[in-house]
Amino acid sequence: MNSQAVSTAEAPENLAFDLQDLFKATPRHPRFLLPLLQDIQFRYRYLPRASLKLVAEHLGIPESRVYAVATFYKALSLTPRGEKTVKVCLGTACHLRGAASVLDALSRNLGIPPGGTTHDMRFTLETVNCLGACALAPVVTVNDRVYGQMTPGRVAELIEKESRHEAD
Amino acid sequence: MIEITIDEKKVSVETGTTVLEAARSAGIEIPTLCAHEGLVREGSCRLCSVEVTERGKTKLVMSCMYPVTREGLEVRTDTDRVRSARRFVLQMLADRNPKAPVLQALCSRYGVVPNVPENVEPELCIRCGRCVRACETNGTSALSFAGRGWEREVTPPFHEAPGDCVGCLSCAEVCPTGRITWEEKDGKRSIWGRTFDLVVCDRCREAYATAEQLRHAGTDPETARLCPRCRKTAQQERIRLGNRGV
Amino acid sequence: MKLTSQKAFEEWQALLSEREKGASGVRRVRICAGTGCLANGSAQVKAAFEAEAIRHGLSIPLEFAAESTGCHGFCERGPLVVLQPGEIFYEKVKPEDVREIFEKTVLRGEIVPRLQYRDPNTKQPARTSAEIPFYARQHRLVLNRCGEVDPFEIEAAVSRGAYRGLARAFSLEPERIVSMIKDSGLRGRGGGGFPTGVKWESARKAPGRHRFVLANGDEGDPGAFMDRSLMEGDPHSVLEGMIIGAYAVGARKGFIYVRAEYPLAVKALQQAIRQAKERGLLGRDILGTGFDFDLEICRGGGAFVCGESTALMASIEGRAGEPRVKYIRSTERGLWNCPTVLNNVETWANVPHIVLNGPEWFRSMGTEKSPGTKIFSLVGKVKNSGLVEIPMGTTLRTMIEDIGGGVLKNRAFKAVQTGGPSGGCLPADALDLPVDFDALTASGSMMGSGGMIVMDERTCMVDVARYFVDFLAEESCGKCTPCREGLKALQRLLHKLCSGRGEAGDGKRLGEIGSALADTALCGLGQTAPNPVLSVLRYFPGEIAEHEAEHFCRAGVCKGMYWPRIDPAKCVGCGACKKACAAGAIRGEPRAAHVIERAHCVTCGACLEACPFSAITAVRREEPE
Amino acid sequence: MEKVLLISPERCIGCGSCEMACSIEKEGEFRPAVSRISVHRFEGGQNVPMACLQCEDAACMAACKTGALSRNEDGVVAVDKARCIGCRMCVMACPFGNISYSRVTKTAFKCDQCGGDPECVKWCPTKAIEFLPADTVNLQRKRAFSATMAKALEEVKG
Repeated sequence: MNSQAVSTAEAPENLAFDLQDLFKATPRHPRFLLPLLQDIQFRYRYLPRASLKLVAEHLGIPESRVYAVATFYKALSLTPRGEKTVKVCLGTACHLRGAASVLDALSRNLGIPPGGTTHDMRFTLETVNCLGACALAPVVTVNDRVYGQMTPGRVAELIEKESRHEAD
Repeated sequence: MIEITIDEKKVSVETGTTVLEAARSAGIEIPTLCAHEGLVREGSCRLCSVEVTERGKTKLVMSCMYPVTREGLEVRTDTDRVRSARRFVLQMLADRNPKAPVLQALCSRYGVVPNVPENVEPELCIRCGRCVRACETNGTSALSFAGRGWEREVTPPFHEAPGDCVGCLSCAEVCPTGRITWEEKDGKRSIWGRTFDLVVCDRCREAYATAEQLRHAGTDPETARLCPRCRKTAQQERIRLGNRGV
Repeated sequence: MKLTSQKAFEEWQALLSEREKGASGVRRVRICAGTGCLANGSAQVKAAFEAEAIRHGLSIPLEFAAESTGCHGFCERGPLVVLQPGEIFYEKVKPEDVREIFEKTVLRGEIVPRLQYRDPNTKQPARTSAEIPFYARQHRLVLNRCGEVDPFEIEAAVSRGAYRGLARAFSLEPERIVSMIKDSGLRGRGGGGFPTGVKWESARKAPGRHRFVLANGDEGDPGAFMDRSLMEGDPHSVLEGMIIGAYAVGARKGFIYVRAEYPLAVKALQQAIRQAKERGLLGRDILGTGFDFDLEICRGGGAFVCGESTALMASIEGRAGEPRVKYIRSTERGLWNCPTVLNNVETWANVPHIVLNGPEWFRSMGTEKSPGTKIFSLVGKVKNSGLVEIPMGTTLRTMIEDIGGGVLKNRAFKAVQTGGPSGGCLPADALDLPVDFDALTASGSMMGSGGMIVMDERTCMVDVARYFVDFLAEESCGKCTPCREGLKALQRLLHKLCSGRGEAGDGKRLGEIGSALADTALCGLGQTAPNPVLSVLRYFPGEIAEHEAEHFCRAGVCKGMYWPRIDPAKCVGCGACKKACAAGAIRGEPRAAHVIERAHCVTCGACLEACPFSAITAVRREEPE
Repeated sequence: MEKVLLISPERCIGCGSCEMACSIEKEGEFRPAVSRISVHRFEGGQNVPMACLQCEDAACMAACKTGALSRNEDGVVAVDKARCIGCRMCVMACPFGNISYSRVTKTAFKCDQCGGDPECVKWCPTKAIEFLPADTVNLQRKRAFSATMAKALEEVKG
C-alpha cells in the first residue's frame, strides 16, 4: 500500500544532522534495520525519503534493501502521517460486532478514506487487523489510546474529544 | 554417492544434490521458472513440484530446493497430484501474465487456458525474482521487491532511476518473460529509467560498455580504454612485437 | 542486589513469600491494568483508591495498598477490581464508584451489590471470582499470576513462585531438562502443535558454535490476545521459560519478537528484563552458575506473516519478513543459519511449571496426545468474552455455554471459528468436540494460537470466509505464486458471491483453488490460508449455494441480498429497530408491530442487529413485503 | 599429465583453419566471429593466433559472482552456461579480450580447449598451435611467452 514514491514535504532540512543521535545509538549491523526505521518513523510519523539512503549508508546495506523493508511492514510509512493516527480494528471479533460501520462513520467524519490523512495533517485513518482487545470490540485507538465498544454514533464525540487534545 | 529412484529410474547422485539436478542428470525434464543455476534458489514460483516418498511419507516438494540426503528416496515427477499442482501454478501465473511466451509454451504443454479476470491489466512480470537475485549476486543490489502480496513488485527504490545500477543488463538477461527491456543507441544505454553514457573504445571508436560496469568488474583503467575485441588485437600486436624481439 | 547463587535466590524467594503472607492484614485492592481495563479507565480507578486511602488517613502501603495487575482475562467487564480480604470481585468500576467501595467494602467489609457480577442467565450475583462460572471452570496454570501480581515488579512475581523453575533447572543436567520437556508431551502453543522437546533435542544436538532461543510474540490472529495478556501480565514467566530453554539447548542469546501493536507488552518485557538482570537471573553468570544468557526484544513491524518461523527470523535479521523454503529445519539452520529454537510465548511460559513439577504432573492434565492446558480468547457473539485457560480436551460446548455463558441475546449458535485465519468454522454438530490439537485438525480447523470466535445466526458464513481471505490477501507476503495469486483469485470469487453477482460453479471453483493453494504454497500461512473457505464449503454448503444461485444472504449481512422483515407476531413495538435505522425506513407506533418500507431500506442490517426479540429476519428479495 | 596450449606465431600462415574448426565445433557453423580462437593478420605477412591463456590469476574468474566460471581439473577456466547470468563482468575484466558474450545464448563463451582435444590444434597445418604435455620444457615455453606478453603490456602502459 505504501510503495508509492512520495514528496519530501515534511523532511527536516538537514536530515543527516537531525538523525545523528539515532545513528550514534544504533550499531552498524544490518539487523538493526527495522528498529532504526521504527525509530525514524516514531520521530517523524513517517520515513522521510532521504532517510532511507542515510540508513543504508549507516548499516552498510544497499538502499534497495531498506526500501524493500520500508514498503513491506505496515507500521512503516513513506507518506507523511497526521499528528494522530486513528486505527480501527478490523479483527474478527470487531468485524462481527460492526467495525465496518464504525470505519465508515470515521471515514465520513474525517472526510478521508482509510489510509488517508486530513489536509490539516491532524488525523490519519488506518485499519488494523487486530489490536488484541477483542473483548472490547469494536475497538478504535488514537495514538495508542484505546476506545472500546465503539459505535458509529460515538464517532463524532471521539473525534471532537481528540481534536481538543494537543498533539501527543 | 546416494542411489535414489526418479520415475522408476535408478539415479546415483552426490549427497545434497537437489532433486531437480538429479532428475536433469537422468534426462528427466522438470519445468522451472524462478530457478537459475547461477543464483541462490528461492523456491517461490512453485512450478517444479514433484512428489517424494521418504521413510514411508509422501509429500509434494519443490524439486529445485529439495536435497537428496537419504538412500532410497523415491521421486515421482508425473503423478496426478504433481500435474494438478503445476497446472494450478500455471493457471495463476497465466491469468495475470497471459502474454508471456514462456508461460504460453508451458500452458499449451499442460493444457491450461489463461483466463484473465476483469479489471486485471495483463502483465509480463511473474515476480520470480531472478532479476533481483542476479542484481544482488552481482553485488549491485539496485533492485528489490517492494510492497507485499498481490502488489508485490520488482523496482528500484522509489520507482526511480536506480543509483546503484551499473547497467550490466543481467536482470534483463535472466528475466524469463522479457519484462525487463533496455535500449542502446547513440552511445547510450538505458535501463530502469536510467541512461548511461557508454565508454568509447580508444581504437575502434565503438561504444561498448558503461563506465560503471567497467569499474564494477574491477577493470584496469588502462585496459578499459579498449573494447574487448581491440584488447585482443592489441595483445596480438604485442605478441608480434614480442616475437620480433625474440 | 544481585543474587550470586541458587541458595541466595531461595532465601530471597522465601523472604518475599513470607512478606506476602505476612501482609495479609493489609487491606488491598488489585486493579486490572490490562489493555482492556486501562481503556475503560482503570488507571483513574487506582488513583481514586489511593486518594480515598489518604482521605481516610490510611498509610500506604502498610495499611492499604492499591496494586495494578496484568489482565484478569474478563476484559469485557472491566475495569475489574478485587478487594482483600475476601477476594471480593467488582466489575465495571468507575472512579466515581470508589468512594462508596472504600467506605463500605474496604472499611466495613460490606458488599456493594450493584458492582457485583451477575450471571447473565440466572441473574445471581457472585461475591468472588471463584463464584463466576467464567472463572470457576478454568484451570489457570500459565495464567496463574496474570491478574494477581503487578507485572512491573519482579518481587511480586517471585513472591508468587517466579524463577523457582529456573533455580531447579540449574540443579539438573541440560540433557535432563530436554528429556523432561520431551516426556511432558508439551506441544507448541503457537498453533502447529509440534512437540517442544523434540525441537529442543534437535537444536541441542545440531552442530554449531552459536545457538539461539526465540519467543514468538507476534500474535497476529485476529480475535486472539492470549499472548498479549501473558506478556503484559506476567512477563517473567516467559523470561523464565526462555532462560531454562537456553540453558537446556546451550544458547547464550535469545530474542523475543513482539508484535508492533503491543506497546504495553514491550514495556512490561523491557522492565522484566531489566529487573531480572539486576537480580542476576539474566545476563552474565546467572545465579553464580557460570551460565550466560542475554535476551533482547525485537519489535515487529506490522506483518502477520512474521508469525511464521522463517519469516520471523528474517525479520530479526533485518530483512523483509518473507518465509524461506525449509527443507532443513530451523533447529539446525535457523537464525543466521545457526541452530535455533523458536517457541510461542505461551509454550515458554509452560516450561517452568514442567521443570518444577515434573512431566508426570503435566501429563495429568489435558488429553493423552495434547497434555496440559491451553489459553483461548473466547470472543465474538458470546455473553462472557475474555481469556480462558482450560485443560486440553474440554469440549467446545463447555467453553461456549458454561464458561462463555452462551450466545449473546440468546440467539441461535451457528458456528465457532477456531485457529484464526489458519483455522476453520465449525458448526453446532461439532460442539461436543474435545478441544485438542488433533481433534481440531481432523475436523478441518486447527488449534492455531487459541482464538475462539463465536458466531450466531446473524453471521453470514460466506462473509466470514470473505473476511478471512481479505485479511490473508492483505497479509500475504506475495513471495510464492499460489499464495499471491491464489488468494487474490479466492478473494475475487468471494467478493462476487457477497455482492450478489455469484454464478453457478463459483463454489466449486473456490474448493478447487483452495485445495490447490493448500498443497502448493510455500509457508504455513499459505498452506492453511484456504481453511476458512474450505471449512465453510464443508459445513455450510447451503449458504454458499444460496449466495451462488439465489443471491440470497440468510444472515442479513451481504448488502442487497435480502430484505429485512418484521414478524408482526414477535414484534412488541419496542422501537429499537426504528431507532437503529439510519435510512428512516421503519414505521410503527410504540407497542404496535413495526413495518419496514423496502423503498427506503438500504439493507445495512442495523435493525436485525438491534432487535432484542429476534423478530426481524432476512428474507429473499422476491418474497412479498 | 596436464597439457598446455602453445602458440608459435612465427609458424602461423593465417589460413584461418583454427577459426573454422572452432566455430563449427562450438556453434555448428563456419563463422570466425564466434570462434574462441582468432587470428590477426598483420600487414607484411605476420599472423598471430590468439586464444584464452587460462591465466593463473584469471581476472574473468575473479569478476564472476555466480560461479559460472571455474577452473576444471585440466586447469582450464570453463564457463558453466547454466550458471551465467549475462552480467558481462568477465568480459570487462579480461585484459586480453579472450572471453566474449553472446547475445543469442545470453551467456559468456571462451576457449575450453575442447575438453582436452582442441579442434584448432587438430586442423592447424603448421603446428602454430600445439597442445603439449605440461612438462618442464613446455611450461617454460609457455611462461616465457606469457612473460614476453606481460612485458609488452607494461611497455604499452608506460
